[in-house]
Amino acid sequence: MALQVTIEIKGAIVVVGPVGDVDLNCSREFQGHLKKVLESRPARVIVDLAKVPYMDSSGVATLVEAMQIARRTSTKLVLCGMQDKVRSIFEIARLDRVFTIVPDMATAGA
Amino acid sequence: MALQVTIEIKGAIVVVGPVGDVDLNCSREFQGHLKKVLESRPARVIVDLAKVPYMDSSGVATLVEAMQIARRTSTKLVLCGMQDKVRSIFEIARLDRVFTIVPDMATAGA
Amino acid sequence: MSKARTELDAVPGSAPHVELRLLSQPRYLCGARDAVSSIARRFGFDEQTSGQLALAVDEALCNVIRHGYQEAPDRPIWLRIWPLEDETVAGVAGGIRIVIEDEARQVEPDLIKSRDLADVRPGGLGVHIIKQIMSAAKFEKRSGPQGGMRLIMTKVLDTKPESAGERRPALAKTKG
Amino acid sequence: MSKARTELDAVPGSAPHVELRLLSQPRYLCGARDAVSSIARRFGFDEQTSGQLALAVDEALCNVIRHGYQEAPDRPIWLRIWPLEDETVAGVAGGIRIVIEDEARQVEPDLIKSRDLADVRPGGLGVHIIKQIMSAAKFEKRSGPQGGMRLIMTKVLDTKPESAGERRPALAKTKG
Ligand SMILES: Nc1ncnc2c1ncn2[C@@H]1O[C@H](COP(=O)(O)OP(=O)(O)O)[C@@H](O)[C@H]1O
Ligand SMILES: Nc1ncnc2c1ncn2[C@@H]1O[C@H](COP(=O)(O)OP(=O)(O)O)[C@@H](O)[C@H]1O
Repeated sequence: MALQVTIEIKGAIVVVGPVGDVDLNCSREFQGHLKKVLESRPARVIVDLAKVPYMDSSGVATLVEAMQIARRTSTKLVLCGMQDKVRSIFEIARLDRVFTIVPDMATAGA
Repeated sequence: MALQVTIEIKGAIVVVGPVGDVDLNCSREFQGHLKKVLESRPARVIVDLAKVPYMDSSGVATLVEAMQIARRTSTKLVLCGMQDKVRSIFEIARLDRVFTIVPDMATAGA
Repeated sequence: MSKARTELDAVPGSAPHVELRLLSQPRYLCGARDAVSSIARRFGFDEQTSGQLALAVDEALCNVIRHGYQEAPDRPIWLRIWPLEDETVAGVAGGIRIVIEDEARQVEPDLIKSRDLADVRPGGLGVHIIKQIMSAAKFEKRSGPQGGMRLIMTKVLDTKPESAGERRPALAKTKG
Repeated sequence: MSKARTELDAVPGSAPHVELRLLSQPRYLCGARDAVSSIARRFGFDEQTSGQLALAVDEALCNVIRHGYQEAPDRPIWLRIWPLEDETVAGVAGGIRIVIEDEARQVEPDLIKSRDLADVRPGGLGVHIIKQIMSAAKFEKRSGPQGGMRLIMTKVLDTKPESAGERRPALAKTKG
């Protein structure tokens, strides 16, 4: 099934906002969106997770890959609006300090 | 499992507030609470359903029984704060006009 | 075992996509409800309809627990789910088929019906709710040595929205 | 078939309270997750832990789909659930036991492990997540002609809250 993703371009900043559970059912689709956004080499990509109630490790893998691409192209990747349930998987995977995670869009520099 | 129910006595008005799904698993327990409240013959019983995300016909049956007892004892029974999912079962059962259903506690006369 | 079917109240010949077997205990109703509503969402139903499908399944399971098994807590209930896409149902684009079975004592399908809605009293609503929510719902006796009842429920995916009270005329004839 | 068991990673002798059989399709993950988390709530787990149990089950099912069945969409996966109350596990008041089985090709249980967490790269987290969340988790080969793997997971109900990082020392020895 299609994952709903909003993509908002604000100059050199792109905000990517998936809506719904990001699991194996749609992580490949999510990956496609992220890669396409990163290809345009924006200064900053903000992934707004406020509307993601659930994520499994396939979703996390997609974000790790995005981070690696972003590093190579000097794009700043920021995650924001993470719900507690989603934060929990980042903590278990000890990725909460590898990513730049901020509470909301304002702090993310949007 | 125990159903959480808050009971608040404001003079002749009693507010009964179940918390969680009201289904066959706990409708008998809910019935016990309602009967005990009605026994004291308050002028008005307000059942606050704001924290009930789901109800099945066993929960509805409990409320129908409470309404019948209330009529006999001249207690006014009012349902308030009903979520859309719960309202749907009252509509399907054509009970939405049998009960006094109001949007919130203020309208319920609390 | 033919793949093409035109009846909305038949059991598909293919294996169910999801099968849930649960003991006849009210504490497991929520697990069945939540599984059904999230699978219905994935089959393309909107949030409201998915919630109603969970309610119909809850009512059917409650009836098996109360009337079929007289509240014995250790009897099996099966719930099987198919997407409608697997079959060719005349004029239907998609939807969900849910079949519930038990090993309880058998009753005449014609006797399984709700009270008159105008006669307001506690209870007597479950079967009415099931029939209102579903596009088709049919009770039947299982054949075989274990006995038991079967309820075949189908909900078709509406391509155009319709008002809550209206029924699709094409489906009226398949309702039990 | 003895009722008393002291191992956290054994399959109970009694019939499961809930059994879910699903086809190996990612769209059914949500149904399994939602069933598990609402049953866990009814078994007395708090909301957060119930969500984590759903995550552990999701990760295990994803691995069966990806590694076991190489994404073939028509293979069976079984998920069986027991409350711990049915058995006597030494020093445990309650909890949930979840067993997942498949008919996929068998691999050595010792080879089923996640990457080193310090070596950050996409993937390689599922087994780590399962072991972190569960009190005990053990992979084994199924015996019998169909082959396949089995994952036995147990989570005990904590009576006193503990900090997220801490593990109960009594359980450490049963972890795989
Ligand atoms: N699974 C079932 N097995 C046997 N009888 C049933 C079953 N479901 C329903 N019935 C019969 O149909 C009647 C109507 O059911 P329902 O509309 O759910 O109302 P209620 O269960 O409150 O009586 C029941 O009283 C019962 O006699
Ligand atoms: N159900 C399974 N069947 C076969 N191999 C498995 C299974 N689950 C895990 N594995 C093996 O364990 C490894 C680690 O799994 P995991 O930690 O989930 O990371 P990933 O799946 O991203 O590789 C997998 O790469 C795979 O080799």
